[in-house]
Amino acid sequence: MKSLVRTFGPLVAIAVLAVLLLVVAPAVLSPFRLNNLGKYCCWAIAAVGIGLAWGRGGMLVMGQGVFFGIGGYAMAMHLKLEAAGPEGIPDFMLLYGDGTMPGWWEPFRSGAFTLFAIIALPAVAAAILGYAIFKRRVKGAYFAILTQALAVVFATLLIATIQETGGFNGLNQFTFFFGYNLYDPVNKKMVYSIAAGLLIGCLVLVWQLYRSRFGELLIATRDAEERVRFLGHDPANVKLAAFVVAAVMASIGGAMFAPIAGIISPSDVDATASIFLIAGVALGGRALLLGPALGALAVGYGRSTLSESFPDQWTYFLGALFIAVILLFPAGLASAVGRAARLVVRPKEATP
Amino acid sequence: MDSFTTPLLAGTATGALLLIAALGLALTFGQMGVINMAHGEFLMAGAYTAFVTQQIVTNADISIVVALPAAFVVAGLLGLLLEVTVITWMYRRPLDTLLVTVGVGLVLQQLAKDIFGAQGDPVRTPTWLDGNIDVFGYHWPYRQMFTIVLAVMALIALAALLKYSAFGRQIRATVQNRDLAETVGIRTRAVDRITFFIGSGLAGIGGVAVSLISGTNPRLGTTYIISAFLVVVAGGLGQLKGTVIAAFAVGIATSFFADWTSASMAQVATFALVVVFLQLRPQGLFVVRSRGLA
Amino acid sequence: MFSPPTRHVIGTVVALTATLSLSACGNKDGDGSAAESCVDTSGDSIKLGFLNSTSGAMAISEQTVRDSLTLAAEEINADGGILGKEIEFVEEDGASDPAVFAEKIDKLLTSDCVAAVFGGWTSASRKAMLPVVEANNGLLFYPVQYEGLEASENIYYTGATTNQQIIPAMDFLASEGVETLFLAGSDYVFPRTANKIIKQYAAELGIEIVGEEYVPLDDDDWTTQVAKIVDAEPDFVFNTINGSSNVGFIKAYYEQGLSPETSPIISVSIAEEEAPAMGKDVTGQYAAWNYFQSVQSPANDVFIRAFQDRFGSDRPTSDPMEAAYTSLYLYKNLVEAADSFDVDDINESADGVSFDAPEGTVTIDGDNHHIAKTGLIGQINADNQFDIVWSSEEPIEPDPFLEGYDWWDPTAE
Amino acid sequence: MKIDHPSPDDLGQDYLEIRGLTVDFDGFKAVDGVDLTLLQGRVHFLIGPNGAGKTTLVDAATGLVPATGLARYRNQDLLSMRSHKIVRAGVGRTFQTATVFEELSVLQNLDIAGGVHRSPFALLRARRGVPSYVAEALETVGLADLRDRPAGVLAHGQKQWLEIGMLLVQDARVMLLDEPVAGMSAEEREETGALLQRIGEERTIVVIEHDMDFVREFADVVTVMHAGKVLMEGSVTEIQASPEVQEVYLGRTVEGTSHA
Amino acid sequence: MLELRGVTAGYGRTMVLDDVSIEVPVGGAVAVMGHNGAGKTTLLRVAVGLVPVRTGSVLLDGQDVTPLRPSARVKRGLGYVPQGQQSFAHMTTLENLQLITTARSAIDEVLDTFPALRGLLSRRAGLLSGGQRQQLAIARTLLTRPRMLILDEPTEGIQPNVVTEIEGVISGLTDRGDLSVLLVEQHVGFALRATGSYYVLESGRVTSRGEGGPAAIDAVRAAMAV
Repeated sequence: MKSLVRTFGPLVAIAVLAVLLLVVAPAVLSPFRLNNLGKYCCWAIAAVGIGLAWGRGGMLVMGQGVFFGIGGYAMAMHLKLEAAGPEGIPDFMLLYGDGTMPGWWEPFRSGAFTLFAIIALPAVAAAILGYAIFKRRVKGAYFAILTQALAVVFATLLIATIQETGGFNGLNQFTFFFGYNLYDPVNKKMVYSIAAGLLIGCLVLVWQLYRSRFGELLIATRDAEERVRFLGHDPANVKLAAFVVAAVMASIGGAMFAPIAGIISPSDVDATASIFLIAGVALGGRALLLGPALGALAVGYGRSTLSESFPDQWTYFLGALFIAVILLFPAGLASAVGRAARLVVRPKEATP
Repeated sequence: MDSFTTPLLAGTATGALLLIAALGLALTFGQMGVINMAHGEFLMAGAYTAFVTQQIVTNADISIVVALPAAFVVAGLLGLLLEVTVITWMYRRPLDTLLVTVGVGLVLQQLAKDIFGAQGDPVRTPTWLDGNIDVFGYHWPYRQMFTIVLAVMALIALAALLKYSAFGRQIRATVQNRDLAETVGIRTRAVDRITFFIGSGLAGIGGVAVSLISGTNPRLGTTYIISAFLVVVAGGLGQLKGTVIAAFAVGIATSFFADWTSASMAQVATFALVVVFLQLRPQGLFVVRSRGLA
Repeated sequence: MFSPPTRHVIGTVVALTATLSLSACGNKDGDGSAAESCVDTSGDSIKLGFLNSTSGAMAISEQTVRDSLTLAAEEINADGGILGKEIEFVEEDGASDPAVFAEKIDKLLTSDCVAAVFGGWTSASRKAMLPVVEANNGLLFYPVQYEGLEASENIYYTGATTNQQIIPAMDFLASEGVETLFLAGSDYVFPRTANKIIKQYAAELGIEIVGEEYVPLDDDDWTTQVAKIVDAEPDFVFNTINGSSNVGFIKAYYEQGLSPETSPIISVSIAEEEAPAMGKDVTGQYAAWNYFQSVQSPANDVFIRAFQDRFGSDRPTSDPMEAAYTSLYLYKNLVEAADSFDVDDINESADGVSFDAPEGTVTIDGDNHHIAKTGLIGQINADNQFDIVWSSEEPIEPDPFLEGYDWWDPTAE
Repeated sequence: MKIDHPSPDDLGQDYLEIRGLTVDFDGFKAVDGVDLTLLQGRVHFLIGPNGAGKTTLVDAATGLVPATGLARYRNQDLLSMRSHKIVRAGVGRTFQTATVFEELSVLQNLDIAGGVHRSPFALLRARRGVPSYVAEALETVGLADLRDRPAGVLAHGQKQWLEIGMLLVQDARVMLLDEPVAGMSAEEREETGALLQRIGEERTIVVIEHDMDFVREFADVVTVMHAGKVLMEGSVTEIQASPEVQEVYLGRTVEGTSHA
Repeated sequence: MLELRGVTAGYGRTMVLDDVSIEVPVGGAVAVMGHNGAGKTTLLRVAVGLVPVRTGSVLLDGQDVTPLRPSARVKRGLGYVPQGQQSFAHMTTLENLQLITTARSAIDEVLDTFPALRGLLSRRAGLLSGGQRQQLAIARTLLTRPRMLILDEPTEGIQPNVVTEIEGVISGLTDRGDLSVLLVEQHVGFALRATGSYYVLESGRVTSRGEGGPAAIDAVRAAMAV
């Protein structure tokens, strides 16, 4: 019985979250708040991936904004072309460019290709980068710094390519989402539901990953990489797999962010945005199943509400959150709560 | 303009600036294993010290000379405070020091904004730095030469401290074998603190140099921190030699890339260069000890 | 792959998720008509939204705009409000992040139900707000000069478009007999677009562009780029650099021996607030705006006095501040002309609505929602004020798409 | 003094062959031209003073440090292979300090070592039941009762057994064990020795060890290393009789205690 | 001089020492023996302060030094020569000594004890042989002018000819009378010759103790064979 709870307890928790996000929230929240919740869900999807890479795999990915951006921009390019109509080209290329569209935009007219690209592009990018990094056994702080530098460079590149990516302004003014008018409140709710559903889907996926042998291997690699080598596994491959999955999740989050926020711009994907994603994961508990997602939702909510109430103090909150959580609860608030609860409920039992 | 001289000289100055920032990191990261993302904000603190000094010592010719030691002390004390209150609890968690100091950096930036305003404050260039010398058509500003001199002096001072002073021996001993150092009577905790003070103080000096380029603003540190870390990573830990070469290489490469393409693309190209370089030499230019970091 | 109980539980969760997701199925045939306005005009006050960045990189600039908006609202309230209703303003922070601007304007329009929103600074923030304000058929008043090429039924632009700032600046340069020009800008949309216009107009005017350099927004080191200016020896430098990067540019410029005597700078982002913050004496350099604190007009005297009484005598006034101040008064006049807070009613009667602004009388163009403004060139004096050295003969009609300029080819590179 | 090397090929036996193996650390030869033939079915002991190059030899044969010379197992050149490939070729090792995955249970530790039996895709599945080879290893190393305990709470000796169990699960035909009984009680040593003899019947077992009592009791063949070189090879009796070995290694223990 | 009272200590979840008490009298020399992993080194590290005690206390000169860091204990007269000929490998021999004092006379004095080091002053310690490094380690510790000297396997892994020399120095030190010595040594015969009493450690507990001297060899062998 206990092992059943251990196995399926998390799944029940995911189901509860699913009901909350998909049934309760649409019923009680205003369209504006629901749309915001949709954005938090997008960050949460990316956060689930960070939990996998960092919490379970020990890779502090400080540049997830890059993959968030790849998905976001891929989706935004499609929406932009959809808004421009068949044969049309995005307005900003007419305004800021010479009125021609770079060839690599063309495939994004196809919805199917776009969906494919949202998965494939980050996977390929992460695989190449990860291969280069992990095979050379670059890890720890070096890895973190390199990924953060990557986010800086990515944003710089976007800002500098005005005619191709809209530069600092990013891409916005989308009207349709795969044929659905984005201004229609019913459709907005649908887009929200897709984002929330994808979040649940990602959670189920990592749940399965965590209980699989791969999940055990990932923890093993995190804790004793050399030892894993002497089990006949190349730890680089284990880490690479987690890194790629995390990248794809970030990309999915970004892809849904574009239609929900109505915009994707360099400031949504730069180093600061990447750190913001990390904050949620750290707060919620990096190694837990639901920790990163709940943390990201909380930080997203905090960013909206705190900046409404204390516009100037938001940065202090974010900074203090990092300091307090990492210093006092390195395993995240959720684990601290969980530990306290266990102490209260069954004080004598050893933690498994 | 000579398309060789200008990027070379300007890049050398950029490299010098990176070197000052990276020297401090080489101490705190390379020697102590602390990844201090707030190092950039210590740079910022140095720049603001230059500004405040000018408010007090209004003669810009003198104030910059006063600002250098003042900035060293201010940034150093900030570093010391950080070490005593936060870092000291996390020596075994290098990745967590990274995240905590990200938070510290955010707080310091906002503090600067609240104290000095989000607008940059001006720092006047002393008259003795106002001017340039014509080198093959490049009007090489005295200010850039000053930066280079400053970096070289900081380097020499640091190298001499480490090599010849009793305290330098204690730092080196602590880095090489902390337990052994403790058991020959070195108070390694005190050594840690003073090392952190010096490393952070160097950032303050870098801040004064930066203030001569761009005045002050709260985001000033973020501009340099990543490049400085890349320099330390590419240089390899434990030896100043690698940091020096990497700093100038990155600075000069960025300048040449900027000359050939654009400043934005230069950032991209330099990053690509560092990644490729780490592919070839994952340990950086010089390695003294194995990578102790997680 | 899964044992029966596992498969069962996973299946349940997946099915549940899928069902719930689909239950919120979309409406493909929807006309996308805007949501019904929720603005409440029944009470004796009217809600307006002020949306500026009070945090992030743009905070300093946008805070000045917030201050003048506050001043205008207080003045209008003291004077009996709009249509007798007191202004109640809701403040939000855009956090210098376009996505936050989009979120906050959505909140202001749909949750707070404000009648109009005032704010935005960067083009990115305006572009981000545009679809939201259009979708909700709201109103946005945007107070900053920008790169043009835009017009929306739901936005009123009270800053300059390009033909009111860039083109007058070029006319001024031509009148000075400038033959060679160097372009220096931040690497983002406004400078790129402005320079595209400048290059085409320069060709028309017979001015040679001898160089064009960009540096990323937060980058301060201009040494290498300035070296190219030294080398090109231009008659003038056209500066479209944004924000703190100006400091680095100005310092490098003087360091390498350039001066107003050799290659003066004409800027479009350095105003009274920025001039003293360069760390260099910038006396003799130029700027193109539609308002300077030194403008001589009764309305300006009133504005400056009121502003300095409210916020401190050391505070200068500048073009974006004046444009923001003007925007709230223009809104008042718009509402009163329409005798309604309804957006459609306001748009209906917008053409020709004017206000006796500090910069002079400004009039709304009902077609493109911009206002006619006088182009001014100021030269910085020792007090960091601008001596007006050139002025367009009369207010320039806004032409955001430059349709009235036959040299303009938007598709040319 | 040499013992006869039967030609392994003639015997049809499994063996690990090392020829002229040299590890050079910046001019310092930690291992200097070592020749060894390690036959299946025997428990080999590698002894010698600290710094003699024993661990380095094992490191070289398992891809941890670069080396020159030859280390051949089943016609594969181990020196040119990466660590995880060497493991997959059937050569496994343990470390001086037992490194088990402390957060995972005993069962999970053993199961994870069975990765060599699985395709990458199979990794995505959760473990169902206990694979036979894991159950077998649990029994062999005597940790069946503790299978659900986190490995972190095991006693020191138990961790070493777990490590040996992991080698069994990954089906290592050659086991290189670095001081497996260090820190064990006398009783545990006995059990470990018996375990090694049991599993050694169809495997090649190489043990680095200091404890001469243990060596005496369980060694089939002993190789003495000194300063990176093989000083001599032979039975326990033979090496104990060697004045050369006594000089560098045993000499001091003979007069004092059995403990080296 | 040095006393450990009921010390329990370990690393992480592993307990290494279980209620260990030992005492080194003023001017006395004590040997600790036991198998690898029995906890000898941990015992010394507890005495020096590198490993914190879980329970129990460490007394130096009758004063409780349990909360003090190693460097503070060194200042109070504790000298420690750790296992494995440790030195600061990237520093020269002279720099290694100068860490303690730059006084020429003091350095000369220890160089007289270890004349072999005299010619190696400017060589990096990492390039010294094991025996030379061990001499350096002992010399460095003597420079701190300890009244209580702790030596962890000082002759382990050192070529035989140097061992004799080091044993000679240690015997000289233990005979001095003003210096107390705690010695862990695998070489039981030498250990018992050099010290006045011994402890045998087995699995983190003291299983046997007694008077030293060559006559004790059989007793120790018996104790360790258990």
